[in-house]
Amino acid sequence: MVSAAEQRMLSFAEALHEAFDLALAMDDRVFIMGEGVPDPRAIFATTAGLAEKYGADRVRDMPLAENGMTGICIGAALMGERPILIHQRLDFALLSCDQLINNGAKWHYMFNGAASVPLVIRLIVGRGWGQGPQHSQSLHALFAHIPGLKVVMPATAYEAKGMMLAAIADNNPVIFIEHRWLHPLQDQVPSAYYTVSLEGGALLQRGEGVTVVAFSYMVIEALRAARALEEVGIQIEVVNMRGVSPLRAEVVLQSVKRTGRLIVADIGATSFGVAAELVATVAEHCFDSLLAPPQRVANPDYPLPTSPAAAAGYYPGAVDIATRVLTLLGQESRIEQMQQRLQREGPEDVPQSDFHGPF
Amino acid sequence: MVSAAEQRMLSFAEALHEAFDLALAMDDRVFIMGEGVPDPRAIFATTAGLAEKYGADRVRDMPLAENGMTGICIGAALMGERPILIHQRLDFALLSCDQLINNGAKWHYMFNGAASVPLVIRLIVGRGWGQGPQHSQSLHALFAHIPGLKVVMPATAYEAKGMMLAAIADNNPVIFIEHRWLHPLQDQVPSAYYTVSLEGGALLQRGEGVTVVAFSYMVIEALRAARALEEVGIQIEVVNMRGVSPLRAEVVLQSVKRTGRLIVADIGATSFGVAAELVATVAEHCFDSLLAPPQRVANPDYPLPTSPAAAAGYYPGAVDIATRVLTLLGQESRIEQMQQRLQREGPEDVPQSDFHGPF
Amino acid sequence: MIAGAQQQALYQQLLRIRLVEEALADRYSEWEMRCPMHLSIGQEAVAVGVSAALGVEDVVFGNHRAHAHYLARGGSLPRLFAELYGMAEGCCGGRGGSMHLIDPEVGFMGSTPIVGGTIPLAVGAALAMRRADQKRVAVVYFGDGCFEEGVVHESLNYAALHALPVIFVCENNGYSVYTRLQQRQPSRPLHQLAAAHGLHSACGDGNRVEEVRALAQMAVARARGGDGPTFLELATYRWREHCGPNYDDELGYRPDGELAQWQERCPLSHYERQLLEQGILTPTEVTTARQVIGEEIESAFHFARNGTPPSGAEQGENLYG
Amino acid sequence: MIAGAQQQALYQQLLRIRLVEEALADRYSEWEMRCPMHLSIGQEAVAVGVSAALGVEDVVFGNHRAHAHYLARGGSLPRLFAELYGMAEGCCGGRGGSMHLIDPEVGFMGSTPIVGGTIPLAVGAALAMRRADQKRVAVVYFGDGCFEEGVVHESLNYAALHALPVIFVCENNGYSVYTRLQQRQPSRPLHQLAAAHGLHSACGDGNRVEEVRALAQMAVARARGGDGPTFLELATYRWREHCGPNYDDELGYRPDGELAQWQERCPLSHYERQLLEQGILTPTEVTTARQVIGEEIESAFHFARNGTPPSGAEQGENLYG
Ligand SMILES: Cc1ncc(C[n+]2csc(CCOP(=O)(O)OP(=O)(O)O)c2C)c(N)n1
Ligand SMILES: Cc1ncc(C[n+]2csc(CCOP(=O)(O)OP(=O)(O)O)c2C)c(N)n1
Ligand SMILES: [Mg+2]
Ligand SMILES: [Mg+2]
Repeated sequence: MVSAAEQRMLSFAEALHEAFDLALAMDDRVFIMGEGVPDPRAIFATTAGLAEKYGADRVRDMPLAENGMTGICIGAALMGERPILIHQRLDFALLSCDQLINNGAKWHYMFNGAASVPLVIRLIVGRGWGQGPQHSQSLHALFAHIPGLKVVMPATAYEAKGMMLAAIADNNPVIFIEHRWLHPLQDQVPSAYYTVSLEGGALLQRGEGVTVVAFSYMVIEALRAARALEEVGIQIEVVNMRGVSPLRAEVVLQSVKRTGRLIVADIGATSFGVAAELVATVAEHCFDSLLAPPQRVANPDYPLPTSPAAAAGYYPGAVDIATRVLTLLGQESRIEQMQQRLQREGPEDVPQSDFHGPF
Repeated sequence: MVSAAEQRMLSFAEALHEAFDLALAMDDRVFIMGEGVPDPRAIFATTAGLAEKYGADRVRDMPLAENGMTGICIGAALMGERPILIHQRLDFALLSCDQLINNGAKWHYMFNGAASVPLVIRLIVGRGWGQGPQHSQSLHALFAHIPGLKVVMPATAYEAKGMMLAAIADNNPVIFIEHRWLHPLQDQVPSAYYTVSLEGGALLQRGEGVTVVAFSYMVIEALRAARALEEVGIQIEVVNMRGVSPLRAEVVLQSVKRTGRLIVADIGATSFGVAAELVATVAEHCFDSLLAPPQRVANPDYPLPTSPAAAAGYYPGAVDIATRVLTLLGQESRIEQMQQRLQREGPEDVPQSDFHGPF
Repeated sequence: MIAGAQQQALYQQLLRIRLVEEALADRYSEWEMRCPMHLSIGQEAVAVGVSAALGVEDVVFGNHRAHAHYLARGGSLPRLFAELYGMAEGCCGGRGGSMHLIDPEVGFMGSTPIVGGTIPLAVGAALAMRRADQKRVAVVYFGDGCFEEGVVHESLNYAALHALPVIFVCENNGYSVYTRLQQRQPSRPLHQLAAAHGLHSACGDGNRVEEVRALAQMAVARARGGDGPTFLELATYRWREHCGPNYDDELGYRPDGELAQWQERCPLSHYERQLLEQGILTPTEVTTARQVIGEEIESAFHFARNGTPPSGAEQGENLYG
Repeated sequence: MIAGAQQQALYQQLLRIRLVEEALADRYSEWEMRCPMHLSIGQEAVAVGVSAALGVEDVVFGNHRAHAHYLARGGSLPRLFAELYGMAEGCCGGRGGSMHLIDPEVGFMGSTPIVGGTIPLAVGAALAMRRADQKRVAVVYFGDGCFEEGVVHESLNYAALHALPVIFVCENNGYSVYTRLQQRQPSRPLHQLAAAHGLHSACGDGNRVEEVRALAQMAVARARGGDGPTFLELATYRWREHCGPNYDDELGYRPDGELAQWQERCPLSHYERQLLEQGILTPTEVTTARQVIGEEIESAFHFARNGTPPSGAEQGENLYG
């Protein structure tokens, strides 16, 4: 345990920065690579100053060549390096599915353990300020389906640092997915080295009647919903499903066994998404405990339109979660009041009102 | 309706060939492209003789460049052509995820309907004869999760022809997935032009107590299980889920409302796969009808090892389905007898015993 | 030889695109155009020169920095602005924003921000033309960054293999975001790499609109004549930040004085001076042109800002065609 | 200059790989090696010549046609055969088969069948060597088909940009499966395309083992000396079918007589003749060599066929490392 004195508030982005700084200092085999890593914006400041501190060899820019660079990182990893490869948008990583899935995910397995691929791939999910159809995709379900990849989606600054350090220490390719709206959010973060498990979820609060399992930014929305519900006397259970794949659902199963009701809140498209796996796993394993149909709260099955007006209503949030909770609990009469309580102020397309893109 | 006189037995591969022949004859805008399309093996004979008949311009070989060629087909489609692009293994299409997902799936949507992409992508799923980790992946779940793509998996020769013709006539990118072991299987196939809907499933047989929903080659296994069960007096319902995405699950929901029990049999890896979506959809919509936990019968969550000995037991089949059925029905005592009845003869790694690869 | 009327038209185009983008930059900080926006200020001559060589039957694809590609091709200005303001009247009904433009009526087939993403599309369009035995040409614009993406090479290979009527227009502005070309590619000429792929290939000054037009005319003639694809590398420079309305030289990623040097080589003022000196343009005509364009811009802003915000509820439509 | 002992070693390697693959072809139709198999018969001189230039510290990646790459590098023959027979003693414990070979003890880092898939891996290995300031070299073998895959160009670009110690060995056998090079790529030399990427580049006769070795020595010297990557295009020919044990000339995809011509240029018999003429090899030595290798092969078959079939139940293991 870390003493209170050591704890400071850091943003998710700052926590990542600290993780990189620690990892680079501790282990020469670690290097960071990505388009813009050493540039003035430094991947939303998460790599700021590191090139100056550790040199261009360890904190590297790269050409626009997502598949090739993924393969190059895999090759370096096979030689014992521990690369961290960054894409400023998850969408760009679609170019690298071949290397990720055919090579990275399988190398250790298909060569019967003769070699391994300690590689972290950071993917940032865009949202807001007109990110539109090609800069906002949250396709963690694709990676989660691939045996041999680990997929994690931390929701807090504490987890960001601890899971990044765990991912760097892990001997497998880890897909590390960051919702961009998490970057400014603050949390207590110890300054020392620590890790957070890459597997399984964390029970954030105990309660009754409903379990909300949330992924990534939806954890924030789930907690907003939970707080608002608490104010009207309803205490739900909330699970932060930070370790996506391989799926370790014990904490969810135990929770649903207590509450009997399940809502899964995801940041991706609904159909064939990770929420389906959670619902299926619960249906299989908690069948006798379930008191009501499980629910999914996730994006609609179409791309994000760019226009803020058109995008209004695209992303579900605390309101939708709370509405589902009240419906499940048969308290429909309180929905309207709850929706008013949870109304967000300011424009919908930015994480905070002083945010102005431009990208 | 087609008269009986017009019906002949054709294999799945022959039915596809006939579909191409018809489509090429009917519509100048149709062309076929793929590595090996006009070569002596002609994509497992599905394109045999077509280059000779329609010319190298319409029945085209191509360089090894999956992403580029996908983009080129999309570009041609935007000009009104109707390309059919073939990959001899689904695994190769991972190179083209960018063009498929970022462009093909979204073009019509993001340009608000100003243009469309009538494109068919044929992906063949390998199995057996040591296909191993990079030549056997059945990753339809990846494509099913992408709004804007249609994903279909015909299971019979009749469907192969009818769904291929429907896919060619469709104005959207259609991912047409063929399990290689279906290729030799025969069915009655009308010689005329006809289409089979790209959406939804087909109820293959009515029954009681259990609904088995199967994808692609698992339809064959499900029917084998169903016949064996029938012989011992158990009549199950079987749904062929040939239209995967967008999901139209009505036939499944209706069936489960009758039977109360669900088994989903898929040809891909279990976790985060399409079976999860089916289970989740049923759990959401048939909650009150479900009498037992829904079940998934699918591949384990690791790559296919090449060695036939190592691969033994990798693929679930009729035995596993029947075992689940009997378990669900509380007839565990009959499982052993059923397993004997369903034992396959000959080597497990080939569709029929005279099959000898070499690829 | 180029006629005076054509020169005036080229000038008009350069001026119009410059004024449009300057107006966009000015208004961006009202935060009403809520989408990433990559301006072409300083690079206008490429799109203007290339477009001048095309016929109505030809088709064009752009990339993330596509306002100039779209406008030079004749894309609707009001619909562009409406798109930037996220209105239903936008060229994508608001679904695209600055990074996704389309105007099929003038053969502008679409622009998208995945680097390299539209290059094979143009090759595919050219394949369709070839199959239909048409004398049309497909054009695609892209940046120097594209050369790093494998899909570009796949596209060049296929275009050369089948001698397709496609023109690859590389706007080499020396940067990909903040990263200099030398940090991303070895020192060797871009256009020679295209030539090694078997393409006819040329390079030129992307800030000289007549030079660009001449190169493009050569490429178009080759394509229409069945001589296959051409690759054009055009040197130019982005004046403002990679994405957004401002200058960003204070960030220090570009050498001191580099921007100033390129601004001296401004494609617009250079050409203006030239035409004034040659007497093809008079100072009054310049003033009038600025005024007319200014009014057009104001009216487009008016159209856009008074557009209809699309309804979120309708956004599930048109997913499938 | 090359010493007689070295020539004998080269010959031994050529002969061994030829005899191994002929034995595999003979036994394939017993249907006990149940996996796709791409033989290198006719192409042996490339792997033998390149391997002769490498040191123990260097690393090698192969592609789908990798028996020769693996054996020339010193990979274990019994473990290769056991792998083909799908046994637990195989170099991948049976998980890989012919298309996935590995022997890290001799620096053979892996071969896989996705065309182009291992090329960036070798570049990454070279990057690791460079970062560690080692004088090691990474080698990757690939076919003429690779040039069509974008990832190859991405890899060449990066290797040239950072002057990495990697050698790209292209076995140009003129075919990708049944498709001739001319149907897939425009007519221009492969190695010149690599040169245009900024790589040092050379081509040579892939059927002449000493020529290959000399080119590889040059490339290795450059890499170790910090002069960066080299691209070698080596012309050669696949005798048998693309995949499988047979001749397939009856399919008619290759011009009449082409195979015969290349068989006359057989890398093995040519070299045998040369060494016999030069007196470096005696007929008795040839006979002995064949006999010794034959015994080695038989013993490897024995090892493989009496291996332990891996248990399906254990195949969930080792997914994560
Ligand atoms: C595949 C992909 N990778 C990265 C990006 C992020 N990105 C957007 S524009 C850009 C720079 C491209 O440079 P260049 O092609 O030279 O065009 P320029 O911006 O200079 O006009 C980058 C890296 C992207 N959009 N797509
Ligand atoms: C990405 C990908 N596309 C297609 C294939 C199918 N395939 C296997 S080997 C091969 C031919 C490759 O030709 P070349 O690179 O010249 O090697 P060669 O077989 O001639 O040695 C092809 C097309 C594949 N394995 N991977
Ligand atoms: Mg640039
Ligand atoms: Mg070849």
